[in-house]
Amino acid sequence: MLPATPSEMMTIAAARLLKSEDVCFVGIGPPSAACNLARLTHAPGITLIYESGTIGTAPAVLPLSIGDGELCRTAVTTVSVPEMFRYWLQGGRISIGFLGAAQLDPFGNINTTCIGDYARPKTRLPGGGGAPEISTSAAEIFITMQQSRRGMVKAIDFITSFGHGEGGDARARLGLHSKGPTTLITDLAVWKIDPETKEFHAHSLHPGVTKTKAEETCGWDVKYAAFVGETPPATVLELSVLRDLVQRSQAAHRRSAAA
Amino acid sequence: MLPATPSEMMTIAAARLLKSEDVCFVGIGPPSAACNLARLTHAPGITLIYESGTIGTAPAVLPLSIGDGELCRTAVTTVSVPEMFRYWLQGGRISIGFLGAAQLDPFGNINTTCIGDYARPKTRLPGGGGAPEISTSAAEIFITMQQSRRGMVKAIDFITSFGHGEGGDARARLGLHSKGPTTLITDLAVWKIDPETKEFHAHSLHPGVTKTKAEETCGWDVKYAAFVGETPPATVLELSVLRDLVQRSQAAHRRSAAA
Amino acid sequence: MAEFLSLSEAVSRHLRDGDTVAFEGFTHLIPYAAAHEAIRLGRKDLTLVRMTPDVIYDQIIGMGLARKLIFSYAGNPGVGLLRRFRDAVENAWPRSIELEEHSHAAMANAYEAGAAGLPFAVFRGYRGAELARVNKNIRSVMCPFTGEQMAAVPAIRPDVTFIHAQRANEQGDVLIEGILGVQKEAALAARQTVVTVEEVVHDFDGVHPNACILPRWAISAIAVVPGGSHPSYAAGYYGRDNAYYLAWDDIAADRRRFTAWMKQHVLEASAADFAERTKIREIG
Amino acid sequence: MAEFLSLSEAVSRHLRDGDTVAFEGFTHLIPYAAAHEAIRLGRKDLTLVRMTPDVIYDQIIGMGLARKLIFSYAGNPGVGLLRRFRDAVENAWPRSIELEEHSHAAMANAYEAGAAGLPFAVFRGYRGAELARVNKNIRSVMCPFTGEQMAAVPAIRPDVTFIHAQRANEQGDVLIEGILGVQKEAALAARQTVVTVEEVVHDFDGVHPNACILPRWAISAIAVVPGGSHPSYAAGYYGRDNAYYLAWDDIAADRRRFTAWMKQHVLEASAADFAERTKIREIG
Repeated sequence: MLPATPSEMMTIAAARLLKSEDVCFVGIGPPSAACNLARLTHAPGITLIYESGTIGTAPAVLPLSIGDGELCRTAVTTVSVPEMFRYWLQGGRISIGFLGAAQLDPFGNINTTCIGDYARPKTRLPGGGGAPEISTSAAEIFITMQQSRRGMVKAIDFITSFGHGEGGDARARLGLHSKGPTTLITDLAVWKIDPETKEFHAHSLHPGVTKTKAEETCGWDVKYAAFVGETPPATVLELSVLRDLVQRSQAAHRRSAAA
Repeated sequence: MLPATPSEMMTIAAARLLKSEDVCFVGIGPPSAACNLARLTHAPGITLIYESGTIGTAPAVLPLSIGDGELCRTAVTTVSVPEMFRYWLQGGRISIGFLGAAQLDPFGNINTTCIGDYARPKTRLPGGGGAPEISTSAAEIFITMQQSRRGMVKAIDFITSFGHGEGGDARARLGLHSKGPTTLITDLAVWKIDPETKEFHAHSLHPGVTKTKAEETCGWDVKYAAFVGETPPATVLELSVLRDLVQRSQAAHRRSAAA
Repeated sequence: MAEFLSLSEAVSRHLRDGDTVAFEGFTHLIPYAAAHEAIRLGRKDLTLVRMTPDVIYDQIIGMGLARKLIFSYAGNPGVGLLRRFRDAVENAWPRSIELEEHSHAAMANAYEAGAAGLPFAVFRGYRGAELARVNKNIRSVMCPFTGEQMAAVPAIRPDVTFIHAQRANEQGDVLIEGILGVQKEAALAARQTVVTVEEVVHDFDGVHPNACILPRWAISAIAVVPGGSHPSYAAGYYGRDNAYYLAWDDIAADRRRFTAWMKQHVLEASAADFAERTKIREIG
Repeated sequence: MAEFLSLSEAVSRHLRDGDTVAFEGFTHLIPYAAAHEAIRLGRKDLTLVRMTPDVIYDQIIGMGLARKLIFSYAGNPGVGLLRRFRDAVENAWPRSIELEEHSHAAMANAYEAGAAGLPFAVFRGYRGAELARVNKNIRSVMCPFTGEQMAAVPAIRPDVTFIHAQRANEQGDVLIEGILGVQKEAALAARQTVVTVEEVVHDFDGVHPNACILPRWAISAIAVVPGGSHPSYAAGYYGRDNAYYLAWDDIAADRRRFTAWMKQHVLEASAADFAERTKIREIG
């Protein structure tokens, strides 16, 4: 079996953080792959919720969108989108909100709105979707993204979703009682928020990743935890389940409207 | 066939006011009998809504409560109670709100809360239920009750549901754009709200009812419309459909929990 | 995460003296068995919450176990007044009871706000209605766009909500069908939720995708009590015992008759008796 | 009261230049056929409302028919960005477009408030989020009980909402099943609602009592358009055409290719073509 690619390692490292007791509000893309990998390996009891209203879903293939039919067919129940945001997210029932980011700063603030000025953007991105309230209403936030100097920047162009602001007690000062971002899982490392400064510190580097590599692909000055370990390598089980899932999913996404 | 009793005449006179295009929010008791009589006679297309969430219901027997199983089984759909009050009543989709009253004043203000002082009531009544918002959110209100000096009083002890306040433009001054009470159907007469003073005026007396009788059973000084007619007598069809409905209903209510 | 418990275990573990508790049900699926268990356990100084306190709350109030009632319609539906409730309000028998009275729209919105994790509910209500004068929990907020004054009431957040449902699956998910009332909202608004069910089935395969299902992790405990909503009803299982509601008017009219009835039918009965009651036709 | 009309009749009668219009659908049941009809009719200066403007709004915007977009996530779900939307925002091609941007929670609550006849929606949102700085329709209200500052947004009240649903019955009631999105709210929030359906059935006997049904008197018009949500999907009828969404990224990347594609597949096509599209596997 080929060793894990960085992207696979990211998904596997993210999946490991999830527990069977978790109730996850799942973003599309890498978060969805990680959540379903966790469900198919060590966390079979995990509850996955997509903002399309599907509660407790167990898709056989990864959805291309947050509203694929597979999500509804395998769900415990499917509710309206207003109910999803009111009773389930704002109601405080989500333990983990799992987000991606186009731009991220070291305090876990996320930009998915625009590169450049809001009124005259260089690049207009899709916008916030569910993230602005996921980041404040879920008990805890995990973020996953590929490392790059364009993506991980000292200052983001637009705060789509609030993480820890300028750090310290910024969340508390806004009346936010949830933890906010605690962990960042990239293709190279696992990062944790420092309990005092609320900055991301690299906690473990994936197998074969050097500090130099981690720093070259990050637009902010990398800080490290007191002890930086190596992320345990992907197991054969993790890799084979993930590859199987991805392969099934890609085949499904290439197919068009068959009834 | 025996002639209509006053109570039957009240139900029949009330039923005649309803049209097939109406969407009625139905209170239990006499309003429910009138609405279903209309549905079973001249207004087959009428939409009946009960506050238990049943929309477009067509019960074979009159429900004893607003949540009998028959209402749900025969409904177009059944929604939650919060949705009922938010989307369907407050959303402005109800053409007729049909209410009863324990005490009523000549301006259509209703008391179903208490006789005597609120803090130390002589008689504690059930309270408002849906009526306070039905009376303001439905496009138009019909009221039905038996005439009595205790019930139809100059000043009610507690304004549970607002009618026309002290009359005139009282509703407009509260920002209410719906018509409020327009018609009162009693066991003796049909009353209409005067367009200027917003007081009930007797418009027609049921067959055999004298002005003296109407006045003796009313606690306020009775005013009459310019022309006071006789309510057309109950037809054989109206009476037979009503009696059949009531008989079926009473038999059903005497039965206990059969599955 | 939902635990399957006996009814007495579920009630004794989750309901404490002084709690704010909702036994919700809108004509349909009223959790009588759970309320009777609470009465047998003598849980007291309760703040009872319910849109339509009917016979079940007449019984709890008549037994002197409630200190406060938050409600919007206290009647025996289709029959008349609640005589034990009246006796408490008018004569403080067997004890006085504090009232926080609302309209249905207010209560429905307040439960909805509780389920939605909001501190208050906003709606267009109480215009010209005198309840706003006697209830200090009816306030107003102004629309920041139109300037319109809207009614505001605090969210309802019970310590514990009891509801009855048709069935659970083996994982502990709960299905409610038919007249839903405010049960989903009452369950999600509470810190703890206890559900009695008619039966447990293996899974919910084949159930409609948008059916009202409370997932296992939103529930504290489930107790299987066939007939547990009698004399209310469970659609698909048994009909409403209208005769019981009619008979209650006489039973509750007299303090001594009420007390004797409660002794026989509640204090000396058990949850297991409910299954029988949905088969017989007359009550005491 | 719902009238059964042809799609072109329904769209031409209910949608006018300058209208605020929602073509709603949350991945599932997106009303493509209705939107294509609007494009063919050349309805312009539209204010488009939708939580998740995807390919359908990319098409309307690329054709220069929209003056404003009220939205919360403008992406091609699972694929990437919307290139016609970007071209309008970044380069004003073929015209500039005004943006009123929200979060999903805000839009969902705003539709809900619209359906509920309220002037605004209250929720706990936008804390620390910069959208509140650039959107003057994000304001706040204070809880009159706790003093907490809550976010407030205006209710959404479209002139007309278009949705697609599985089926209508002969009376004109409409059934929606599966992923419901905000369609019920969008339909009830609008002054007029037009529904395209896969088919008409005699009645809804046997449908679940709590299924999402819009009664006939809450709908303006119904048009029968089999396949009318392609490349989105209609659960129980056909699956999502994921290949179309993947292919769209290339089509929309180039102005000329886009224009040619629209001419062939929209301007010179008709509602009747949708049925075919749910049977084939590749698109242009």
